[in-house]
Amino acid sequence: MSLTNEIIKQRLVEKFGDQLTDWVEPYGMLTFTAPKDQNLKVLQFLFDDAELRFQFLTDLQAVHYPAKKGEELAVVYHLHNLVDNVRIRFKVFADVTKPDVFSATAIYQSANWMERETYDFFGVNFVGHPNLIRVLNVDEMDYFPMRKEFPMEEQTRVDKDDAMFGR
Amino acid sequence: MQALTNRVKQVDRKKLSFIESLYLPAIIKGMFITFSHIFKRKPTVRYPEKTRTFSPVFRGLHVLNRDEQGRENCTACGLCAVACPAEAITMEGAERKPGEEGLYREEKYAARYEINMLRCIFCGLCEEACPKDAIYLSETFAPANFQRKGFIYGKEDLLIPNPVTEPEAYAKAKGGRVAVK
Amino acid sequence: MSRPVRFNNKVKMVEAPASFMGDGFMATSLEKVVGLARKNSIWPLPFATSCCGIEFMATAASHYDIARFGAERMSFSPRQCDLLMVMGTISKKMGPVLKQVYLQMAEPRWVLSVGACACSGGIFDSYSVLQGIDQIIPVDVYVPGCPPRPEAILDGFMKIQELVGNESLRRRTGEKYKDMLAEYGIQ
Amino acid sequence: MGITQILFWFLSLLAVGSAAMVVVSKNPVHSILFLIVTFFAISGHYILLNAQFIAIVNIIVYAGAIMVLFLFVVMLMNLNAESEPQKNRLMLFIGTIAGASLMLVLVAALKQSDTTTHLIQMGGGNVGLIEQLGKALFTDYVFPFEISSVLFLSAMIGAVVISKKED
Amino acid sequence: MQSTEHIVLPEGSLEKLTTTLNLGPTHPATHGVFQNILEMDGERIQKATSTVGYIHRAFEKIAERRPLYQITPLTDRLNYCSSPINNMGWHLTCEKLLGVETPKRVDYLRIIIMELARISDHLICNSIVGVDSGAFSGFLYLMQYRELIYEIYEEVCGSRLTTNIGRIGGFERNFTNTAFEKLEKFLKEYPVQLKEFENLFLRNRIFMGRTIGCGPISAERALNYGFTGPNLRAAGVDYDVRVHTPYSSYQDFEFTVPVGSTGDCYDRFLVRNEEMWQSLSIINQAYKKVQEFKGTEADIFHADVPAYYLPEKKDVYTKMEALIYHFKIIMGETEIPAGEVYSSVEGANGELGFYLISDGGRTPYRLHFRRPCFIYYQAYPEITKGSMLSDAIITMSSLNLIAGELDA
Amino acid sequence: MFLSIDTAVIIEKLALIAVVVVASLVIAMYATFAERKVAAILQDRVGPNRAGPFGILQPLADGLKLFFKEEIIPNFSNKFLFILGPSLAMLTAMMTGAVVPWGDKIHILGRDFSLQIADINIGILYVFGVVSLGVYGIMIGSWASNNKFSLMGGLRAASQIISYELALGIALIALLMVTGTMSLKTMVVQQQAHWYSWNIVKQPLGFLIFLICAFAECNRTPFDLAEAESELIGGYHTEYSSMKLGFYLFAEYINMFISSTIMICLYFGGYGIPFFEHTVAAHCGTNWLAFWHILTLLFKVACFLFFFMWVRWTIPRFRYDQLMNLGWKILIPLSLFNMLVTGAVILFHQYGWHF
Repeated sequence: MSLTNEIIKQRLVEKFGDQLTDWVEPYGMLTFTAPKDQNLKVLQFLFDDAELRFQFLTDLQAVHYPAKKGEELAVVYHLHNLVDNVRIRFKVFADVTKPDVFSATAIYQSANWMERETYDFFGVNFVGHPNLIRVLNVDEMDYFPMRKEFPMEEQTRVDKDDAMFGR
Repeated sequence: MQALTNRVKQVDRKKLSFIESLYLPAIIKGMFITFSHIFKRKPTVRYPEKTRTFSPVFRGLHVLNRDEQGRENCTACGLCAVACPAEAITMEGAERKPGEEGLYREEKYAARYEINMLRCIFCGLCEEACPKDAIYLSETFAPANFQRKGFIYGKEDLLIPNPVTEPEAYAKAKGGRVAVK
Repeated sequence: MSRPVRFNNKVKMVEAPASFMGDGFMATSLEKVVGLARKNSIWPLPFATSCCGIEFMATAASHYDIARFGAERMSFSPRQCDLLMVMGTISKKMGPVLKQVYLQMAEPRWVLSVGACACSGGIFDSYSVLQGIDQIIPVDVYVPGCPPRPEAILDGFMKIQELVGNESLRRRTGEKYKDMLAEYGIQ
Repeated sequence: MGITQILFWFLSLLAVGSAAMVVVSKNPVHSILFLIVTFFAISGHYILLNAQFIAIVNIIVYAGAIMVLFLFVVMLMNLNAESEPQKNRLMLFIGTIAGASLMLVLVAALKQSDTTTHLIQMGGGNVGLIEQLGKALFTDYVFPFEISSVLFLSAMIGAVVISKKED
Repeated sequence: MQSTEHIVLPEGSLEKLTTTLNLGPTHPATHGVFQNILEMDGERIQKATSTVGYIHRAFEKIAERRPLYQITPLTDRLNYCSSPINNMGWHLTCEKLLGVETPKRVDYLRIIIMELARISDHLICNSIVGVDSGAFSGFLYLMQYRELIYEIYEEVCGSRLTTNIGRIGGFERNFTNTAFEKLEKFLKEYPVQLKEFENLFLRNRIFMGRTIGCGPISAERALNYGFTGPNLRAAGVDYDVRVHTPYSSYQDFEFTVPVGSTGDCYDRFLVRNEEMWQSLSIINQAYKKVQEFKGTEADIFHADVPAYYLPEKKDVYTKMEALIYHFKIIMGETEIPAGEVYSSVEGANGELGFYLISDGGRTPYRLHFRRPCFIYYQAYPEITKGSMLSDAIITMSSLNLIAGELDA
Repeated sequence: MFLSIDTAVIIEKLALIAVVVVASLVIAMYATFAERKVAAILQDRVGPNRAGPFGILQPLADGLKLFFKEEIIPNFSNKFLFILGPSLAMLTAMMTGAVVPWGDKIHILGRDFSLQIADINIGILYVFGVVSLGVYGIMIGSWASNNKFSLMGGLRAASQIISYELALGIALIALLMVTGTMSLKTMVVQQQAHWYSWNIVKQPLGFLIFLICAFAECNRTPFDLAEAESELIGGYHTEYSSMKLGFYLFAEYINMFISSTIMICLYFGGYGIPFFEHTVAAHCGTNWLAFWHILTLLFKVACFLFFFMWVRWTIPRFRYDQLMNLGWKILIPLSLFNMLVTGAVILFHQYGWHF
């Protein structure tokens, strides 16, 4: 366990300077934010660097913050260095009106469906993704259901039998 | 790939020996195993003739409880409805009128108490949420039915029999077990 | 802490659905015999999508053994089955598939809806889940529970047997049945 | 007319009729089925000649194995009327002429041959029984028999070689 | 079947040389809910396209509207073959967020329940591999013992499959003696049956022929595809969350991490089989440790956190303070710190992660489940390419795809 | 012989045919029931027990239900072939029974009735021919279904049956060399001589090959690729409903029944009573002897049927290519080897070392 959060941070700062911001460590996991167009570079560096070796993409998904104007959608990557057993998390913020983020599929195969899922739920447009179509929902769906402005079920629906519900 | 932990154990994946590769030994062995099962005791529970006893904490059909004097315990606080993840409980509260003290224990009571058994997932959160010892899940599993409307269980279906007026049915509902206070 | 209440002995009475006997109410002896035969030879099509499917495995396995009712010849080909057992969540994406399977089944066919999700959507009151399969296909018996215990599934199965045994041979050609199917958009 | 004659005419009509259907029918699967019927009719003839062994072998080999393979290939390629290529009129014409001339030659040959001397007694002969057949094959005709077996062997090896090459 | 490619066909007679076969979503081998459109050349698969989402139920959206304790029933329905692991994983996540420390006895009890769940999951997976390869009896033999596991669950929490077992901080009630008796019975009887199951399959040449070399994946590809759990270990990577980031006191136990070498179905089968033995040994150890607790310690079944763990019923009926806590917890009005937390457990088929973002409100701001099935199922087209149809089916069952987990 | 038949013989044979057909149907019906019960018992279950006492009316219930089920003929399928498929399967399954000697003879109304429909001198070849036709039912049905799964099932069945027929034939040739006859009746009579004169003693390897091939010809596990529930749903009968499905299922059981009887006639002494043949023959009249013979045969058949089922519920099925490998690379060389050894031994017996 030689690879500590300090070392990772140091290495990243060496490489990217102050482009990476918001360094925090909630519950011991190093978290930072990268600019939107730098995400692939950061991922590639984390993957290739002989010391860092974050070669396992644990998780990739998005969060919608309607309040943050201009960077409503956050794409969150969880990476794992299996050898030293260190996890880090980094985020990329995108504008909800133009949610273009570079796709990580070239580095991690596993990102393929996770990005499709993120697109499906939040409408994040992953540039460079080989097959960016909905994965879980029906293709005809015309909105991104996990965004905060959409209620859990359609308000206009008629199929819900009111007699069957409590409250 | 280097070992990540010091607990690695390679699974045993040895090549087939010549005898094993003749198919027959494993088949014969397997056939002896299945044959030996002819003589095993059959674990089948012959439902509906026989039933398996459920655990005392089984989560089945709900029961609304009464106290010893046959008064309903529910006070229509609505915690069960809030706690229900399936939103299956409908409740309408009403104030107890004078003269109804023999019917309801508290000042408020549930005038309408309905559980939609088709929605209910029998998670037991309502039982946990009840602060008045009023709703319990019983050891009866919910029966099947032909029509949808048969699954809205109202108060009359859920209430435990009144110990004063119907003592036998009450004893049956209690299952002979002494209530723990 | 053990519970002060043990059983709910006010289990609701079963109401036979209206007009399941079909046109003409008198069951002839041939109908009775056919009813008995059908009743004891219901081949299920397990349309198992989620949790209830796992509980159905338990029903089919040694401990509960649905074979006792003559129903262990499961077939996944809708043509050969009598009973469509819908077990598990049916999402809106799955809905058309389910309907297709129902349409492919040969008459007489019955539908058993097992579990909260299939019956009413259960806890999944969300944009993607169908709130009860009776919106797309007619259901004969509902089994509540999430998932129902094997006993409950068997109970539902016996309700189906009750229906099957009493069914008139003319029901499937009758007007009422056609009207009922027409409600679901099936001619 | 005894039962033998009735059977003979029936089988002959069946054989010729279904043989015609083989050529006429549009669906290749039907053609094959008619061909099988033809084989059966011919086997019937063998039985009338008291050549049970040959009859059964005819069924086993032709109907039971070769036609199955034919059917197999036709089913696999899923040939049907729609996908059948448009035939050239000229080809049709030439084919008719070729077929007709073959027929002519056959009829002429039959006329020439001295049928009366070799007429086999119906139902009475025993050429088709196993003992006679075996004796004939391994004494009088041993050379052609061996030659044909060599021929088959080479055909088999050839088939194996061809299919190996393609892999 | 010979390839049709070598047959020279008249032009326009065939549209294409491969046949399209639609496997699913109601095909028996897809367990009801996946669709694979296979381009077949005879019996060989040239290309597979997977469609998922047939039971997408919008867990994450529903979770955004639920207080923490109501999410437990949702997690039940993720991987329904081993719902207690999901329950515990979720509670561990909440405990991490809320800073709750659990006593050792609770940890050990949890481990017993989780390992039982792992056994029940693995036994289903392995016996289903048997069923899909055509041998049905082994499945039923093992299913009898899953019934014993379910009886233990029922004794502890009252239901069999979707257990809703445990609460934030511990269990809703203490284990009864009956539960322990049933556990002992299980520990005594199961190894015998598992041995028999091994005899039925492990060295059977037909079974080996079916599974060896079927759906293999190399360690590099597996990692790149985000494999975790038994499937990754079968490829030769000994990654196990229980060892890497021990939770719930897994560090107190002796167990090994079985790994395979080629990542084919046989390896997966062997790894799962060996994991069942390891789980049995862990349960034995945990049960021994649980029995060692004496005195008041022997009755601890939850952490002492009145703000999150419901007070005892008899206190609720009588004490005002307990009643207030009770109301606060049920209404979801408890103090929940803002923050984001990722916590993972070793689910029955891989790293089951919970990424919880809380803004201090009643419900999670965002909850994401890292569902191992969803991530590794995308490798399916690659690992089945060029294999026979039967192989593809065995591969699917040996990957242990749980639809509820996959589609969320 | 064949052409010089009188009316009494025709009536006698027709009666026998009717009896054999009905018996095969009943036995096949109860084989389905037995299959379910045996499966249940091998799997620690109870099995059907609701229809009638111990569920013995189960096959009747199934049959009646199938009769009253809707007939579905898929839209794009060829109607005639779709119906022809199951009929052919049933027909070929029933035809084999014609040459099986069910017993020696019975004596009624002053006449001797042979308990064999046709004792033709190429009996075993006849069986072989009919079996080789059995595949048409499956192939035609599967093709007419216009369903890819069915088609795959049909193709699998066709290639499987053709491949296994070869090994079956060669194994038989070795047996024919031993017995020197092709008539089943003669073979059975030969085997009645001593308790050790069963052909299984002389041809153990041949029997094993024959057994394996019989499994393959009947499409039973481990060779049930044509229906492979978990892969092809129902294989060739996926699209069939009602009694046409019933025909297919029935045909399978009749095939099992008939191939069991054939195997018994070839290798296990047919209707001969082991050890007590001569004792029984000495003490009983013709009719009683025939009764005991039939009973013995049925008992042997029951054992074989149980064996078929036992195997089915124990072992996994093969993969398509493994099946082909087993057939072509193992069974055929093995049967050739068996044939050569048999030939050598026979020659050795006849001529010693110098020939």
